[in-house]
Amino acid sequence: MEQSTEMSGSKGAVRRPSATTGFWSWFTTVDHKKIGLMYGASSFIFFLIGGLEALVIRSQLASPDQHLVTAAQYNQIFTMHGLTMIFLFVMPMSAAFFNYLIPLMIGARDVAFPRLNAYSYWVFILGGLFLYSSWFLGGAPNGGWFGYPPNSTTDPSIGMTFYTLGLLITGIASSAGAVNLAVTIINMRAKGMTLFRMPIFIWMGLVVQFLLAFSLPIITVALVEMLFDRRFGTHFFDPTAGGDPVLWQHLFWLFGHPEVYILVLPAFGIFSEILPVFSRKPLFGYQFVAFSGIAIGFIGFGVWAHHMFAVGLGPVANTAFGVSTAIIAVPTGVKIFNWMATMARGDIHFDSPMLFAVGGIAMFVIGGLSGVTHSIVPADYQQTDTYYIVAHFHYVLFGGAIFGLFAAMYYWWPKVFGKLLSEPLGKIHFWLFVLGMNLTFGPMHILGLQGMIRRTYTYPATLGLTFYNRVASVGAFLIAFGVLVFIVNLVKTARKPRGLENEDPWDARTLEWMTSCPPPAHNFDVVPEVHALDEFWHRKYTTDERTGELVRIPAGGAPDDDPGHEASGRHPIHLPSPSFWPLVAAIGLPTIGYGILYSWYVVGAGAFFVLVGFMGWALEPSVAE
Amino acid sequence: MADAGHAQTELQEIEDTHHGAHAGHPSVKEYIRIGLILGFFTCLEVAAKYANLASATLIVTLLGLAAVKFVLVVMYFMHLKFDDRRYARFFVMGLSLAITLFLIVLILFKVFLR
Amino acid sequence: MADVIADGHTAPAGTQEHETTTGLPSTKLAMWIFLASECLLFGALITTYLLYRGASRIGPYPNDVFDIPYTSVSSFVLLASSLTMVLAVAAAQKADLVRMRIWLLVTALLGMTFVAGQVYEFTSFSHEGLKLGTNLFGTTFYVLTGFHGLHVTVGIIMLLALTSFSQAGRLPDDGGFSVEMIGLYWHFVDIVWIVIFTVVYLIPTGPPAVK
Amino acid sequence: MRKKVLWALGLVALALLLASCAPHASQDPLKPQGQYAQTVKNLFVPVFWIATVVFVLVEGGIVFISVKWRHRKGRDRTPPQTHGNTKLEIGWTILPALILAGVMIPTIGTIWDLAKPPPANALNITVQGHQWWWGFVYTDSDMKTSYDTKGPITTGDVMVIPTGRTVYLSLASEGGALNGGVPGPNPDFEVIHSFWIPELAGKQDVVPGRTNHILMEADHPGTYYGQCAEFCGLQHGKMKVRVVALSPADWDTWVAHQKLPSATPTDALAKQGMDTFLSPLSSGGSCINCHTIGGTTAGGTAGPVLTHFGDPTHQCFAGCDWETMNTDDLKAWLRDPEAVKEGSKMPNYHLTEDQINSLVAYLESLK
Ligand code: HEA
Ligand code: HEA
Ligand code: HEC
Ligand code: CUA
Ligand SMILES: [Cu+2]
Repeated sequence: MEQSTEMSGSKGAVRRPSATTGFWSWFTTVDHKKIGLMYGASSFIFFLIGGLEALVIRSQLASPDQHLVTAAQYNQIFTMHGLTMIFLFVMPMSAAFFNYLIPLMIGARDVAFPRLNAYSYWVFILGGLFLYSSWFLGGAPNGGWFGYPPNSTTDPSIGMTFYTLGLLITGIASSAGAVNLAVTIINMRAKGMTLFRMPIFIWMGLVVQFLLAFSLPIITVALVEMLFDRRFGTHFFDPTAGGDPVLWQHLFWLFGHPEVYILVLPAFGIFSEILPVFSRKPLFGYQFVAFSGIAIGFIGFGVWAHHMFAVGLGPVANTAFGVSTAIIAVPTGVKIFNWMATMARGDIHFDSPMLFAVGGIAMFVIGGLSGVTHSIVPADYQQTDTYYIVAHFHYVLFGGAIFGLFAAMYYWWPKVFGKLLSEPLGKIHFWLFVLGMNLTFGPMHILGLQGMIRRTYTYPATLGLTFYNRVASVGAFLIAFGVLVFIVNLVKTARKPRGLENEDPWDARTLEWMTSCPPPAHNFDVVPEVHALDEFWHRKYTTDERTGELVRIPAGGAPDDDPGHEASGRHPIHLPSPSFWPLVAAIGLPTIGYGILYSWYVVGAGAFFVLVGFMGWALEPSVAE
Repeated sequence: MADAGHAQTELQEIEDTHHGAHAGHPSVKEYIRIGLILGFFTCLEVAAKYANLASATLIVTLLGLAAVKFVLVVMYFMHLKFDDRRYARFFVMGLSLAITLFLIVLILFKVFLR
Repeated sequence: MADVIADGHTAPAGTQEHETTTGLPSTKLAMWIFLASECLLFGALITTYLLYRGASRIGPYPNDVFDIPYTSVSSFVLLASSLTMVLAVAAAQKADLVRMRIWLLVTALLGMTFVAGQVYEFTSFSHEGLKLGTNLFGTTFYVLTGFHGLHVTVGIIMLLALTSFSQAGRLPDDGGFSVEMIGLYWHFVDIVWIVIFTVVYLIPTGPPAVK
Repeated sequence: MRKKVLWALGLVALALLLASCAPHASQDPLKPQGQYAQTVKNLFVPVFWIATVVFVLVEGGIVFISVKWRHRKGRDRTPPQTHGNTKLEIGWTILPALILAGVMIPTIGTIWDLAKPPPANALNITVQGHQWWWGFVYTDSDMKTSYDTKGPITTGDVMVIPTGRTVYLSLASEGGALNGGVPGPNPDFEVIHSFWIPELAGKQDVVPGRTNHILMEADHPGTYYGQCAEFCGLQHGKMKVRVVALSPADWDTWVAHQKLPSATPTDALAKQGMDTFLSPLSSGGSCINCHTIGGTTAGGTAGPVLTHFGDPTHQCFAGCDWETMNTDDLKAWLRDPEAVKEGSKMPNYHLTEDQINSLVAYLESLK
């Protein structure tokens, strides 16, 4: 960086932040690990909020004809529950793990664009807060998470305008993150880390980033069109002027279906990391698992209209989309069977991460199978928009994505914080989750098949739906109890002194365990050179030529542990320096959002922030002197 | 999954550090020539518009000309022809996905039957 | 930032212009992935326009307001800006900074001419009674071309910033790489216009659907 | 003639009373009461069992593996380091594909079956979705009324059909038919609904600007419940509907009666109610702005048709509490629609108790 001498002078009125510790350093950090932590903490809080909303839903529905909340409040609550869980919890929590782990698992010092990474985070959290501020500014979004117009374009309350703007803002965060992480995976791998030596978690990360990069622009357009309809009198979805509301449905689900794989593929990656470690066997059919992930990504773009079977697209379209939807079960099945084969004949240790992984797979299969019954188009004429669908997607989302994310928390907690979470509490948490989710979402299958529609704020006593609704409500509180146990676990663990007896507590297989817990700012003192899939494992174990038995290599004897080879040139490592420009540029976006709602002057102010932020950013070298 | 092996070599190419890079950029003269061709095609387009062609012929001509212009800019001005093929691969992925998906959407709306 | 003494064979994070796994500069890779994703953005907008072609229930209709010769000139201007942009890149690669800045400025000026032309077009359409909310044509036309215009505007800001940064000597490697990146963006915006010009202006819309 | 009709209606009422003794109202798609719903069930049930078998095998496999190969204390075993088995993996790629292919064949058949054009003798009804009630227009040429402009028979909230005959529903959300076929923007029903009578047919969305169709048939006389299934705003949860299927004989009587204009009240209170209904209210506005009562000057279209409000098939009205339709509920509705159904499009006119009593008397006299 020759030019840095020239540039780093006293240019600009503000001094560049340099602190990397302390409260304010969090606002300027560009360290992927800190950003990952901030993603994790923020999205966990959103999970609690989204969960509280779910508890209100379940309390309202615990008995027929209840008036705990009004219809108007209920509609806001279920919409915000869906939006929160999907856009403010599962997506950013996956981003948290991707951020923290991708560089560590591929042997990089940071992501490709550290400041863009910080920008993504700030845009996400400000977008989330923007969305939530609607509660205090005239009402939260109330048109359902897929916000079908014309209902959502004609609704008089301000909520759905917040919906369009809020999702546009968080969408910008995800798009920026997607490009960044994709490039990181493609371009920042350690020496020897070929594509087919990458952990499956990284593979799934790559697929997810491409799904994001190609699906978010579509919903961006849809949201802009809806925003214009609501705010500037256009007629995109206005049937009185010849507009067609079905256009929204296509654009939304063109995004929406890839989105559900965006939600679940990270969990698939997590399962694929955890199972081999705790079965002490390599992943069965690594290539099949990687390719099935890619296949899911591709096919996932061709099934969107299965959310629209009852819209009247005609028998040709319904046939085509029914078939393509069924096909997607094939690559998913490949994954399930490969996971089972990974465990088979293994030496399975059921620590908490493994419990959540295996439990998650078991629950996901239920949701997947009900998904296949939706692809039976005529059957879906009966099922769609009932609690049967609600059951389906909570099994895949809660069973798949949430179990996966909690498995990841238990698994990588020692990596991130240098402390193990309590095992007994973890097991209680697990069983509460399994029991709770089956009690909650299992009966919803029956409710749906008995004709209970979704998004209803109440139901009559005479329809015979009371019993199973009550069971579901009890189950929801069991889940909540499980979450509380987890929080207790966090608090107890936080009180423990830092330090692991063994920096490799699970006898793991991948690169992130080759550095200290927590890792230093620069990740690796010596970036390892990779020779095989499961590099770390192969440095620890070798197979005995004669017996075929695994033999532990005595410490220090790893084939590549030749200091002269790897640690040759001892140069200083330049890490990217903190910067507050990403935050400045990010603040501009919600400002523009409020401006569109209230005043053009505020839009101007927001645009100014964005401009200043990016100018400052452009002029600032990524590594300060 | 049958051609997994093939796909793997395709993917493996992403590894390759040393192929197809920077095989000489076009000269300024060449740029200007492309620019002139582009201008000429634009004239053709406008001329076609006023040439009283049958509607179908006109549409096909116009789309054809636009496609040629598009490709020329991408290949020469954006250097895809000379640059590493992997850039092209990513771009084409997005472009072809867009074309396929939105064609399907328009077909679902029976736009081409109107 | 702490200098850690250790092995340094990997490039410092964030300075992607150094050695990468693929040998491709990260910024350029990111730019191409971004442009790929922009294809879907404009694809969706153009699809909306095509879907509603001829679906307006009341006028003005395209034939009432379009001034094809005028817009053809604008299109030439934008096309020319692509040429000047590529000349700027060529100059930058020859480290001919003066030429580079001149071509960048010319590109920005052409871009501004285009945007000004668009603003003029919008106002004259609006005087002829075509407002954003008048009918589906107004709705889809303004949002599609407006989105494109916004992209051009962002490009102009980047070009101007680039020129002044270069003047101030604050660009790494004389700016060649940044010029190339912004060039890619600029050309992309140009090819989008190629499609829009054809699809929106040239392909006839026919009489309004009788509904 | 008129007497005969009334007689028949009395019988129908009795039959319905008996029917309503059924323990539960139900809207259960797995209890189909007509051929079209049956077709769907016939498809769903086998698929469900196939899924169950897959479920048992896969979950059983997971449990079995978890138990069999779990780590046991004191038994340190190094598992075989298998990396995969291509044959096996291809096997479990193909097997599910075969199962799915097997399932998709009847699925596709059924899709096309349900998309067939209706039989020639089908009864045509246009269903209109409104926020948050349903309107039904009987569009066949032999279903014209005998009064006013001789428009089609029209009902609100309750759709009456004959048993054993296919009903071909056209789902409209643009109100064309009500306005004499002229598509006029009617802001009241411009959102998407979904019409669903689970025991008679699967659902289809009611999309503004499009016309979807449902084939429906009821085997037995009875009342079949349904609900709007697509989220359509505040009271989506209470946008209910019911279908009353009558035996062919009862059906003919019902049709004959519907063709007649509303009964003119004889009772003094009801007469007073009619007056209130037809004249402007002191608080401004008038019932006739929104409601139609055939044979009177009431011709509004923003609310349900009330011509035969007191007809025994019309057991339920928009604001009533699910099941019952008694005088008290009706009074509560007129007193304050908002209190009964938050956000309802019918305003509160702050009617006096006297006005309410007379209106109820009038409405109930509209047999
Ligand atoms: C994590 C998210 C996620 C995932 C992974 C899936 C996975 C699938 N989904 Fe789901 N889906 C949602 C989230 C998800 N879905 C959401 C949120 C909605 C509702 C949106 C809304 O309306 O609000 C929805 C709605 C939805 C619908 C629309 C229903 C309706 O509204 O009418 C359909 C229809 O086909 C469907 C199908 C499927 C299918 C076929 C799969 C498949 O990918 C499943 C594949 C997996 C398996 C099949 C199990 C494992 C396989 C085997 C063990 C092999 C053997 C199996 C066989 C031989 C069958 N989903
Ligand atoms: C990842 C996604 C996700 C997750 C995890 C969940 C989790 C849950 N969901 Fe959610 N749900 C959706 C995504 C998700 N949901 C979506 C997309 C919809 C559709 C929305 C729409 O129709 O538009 C939906 C709709 C939906 C409905 C249907 C509403 C309707 O149609 O009317 C219901 C009804 O029961 C429901 C219930 C639940 C429950 C009980 C949980 C539970 O699992 C929640 C468990 C969590 C907790 C219970 C939190 C614990 C909190 C505490 C213990 C408090 C501690 C507090 C502090 C310390 C401050 N959900
Ligand atoms: C502004 C329009 C409007 C006016 C004026 C109006 N109503 Fe209504 N009415 C409605 C609507 C809309 C409904 C359906 C409400 C719903 O289900 O959400 C309705 C429902 C009803 C019903 C239930 C009918 C059924 O079959 O479901 C009755 C009875 C009724 N109104 C009587 C009256 C009377 C009496 C008056 C005059 C005092 C009146 N309405 C004035 C709009 C109106
Ligand atoms: Cu109408 Cu829901
Ligand atoms: Cu889907």
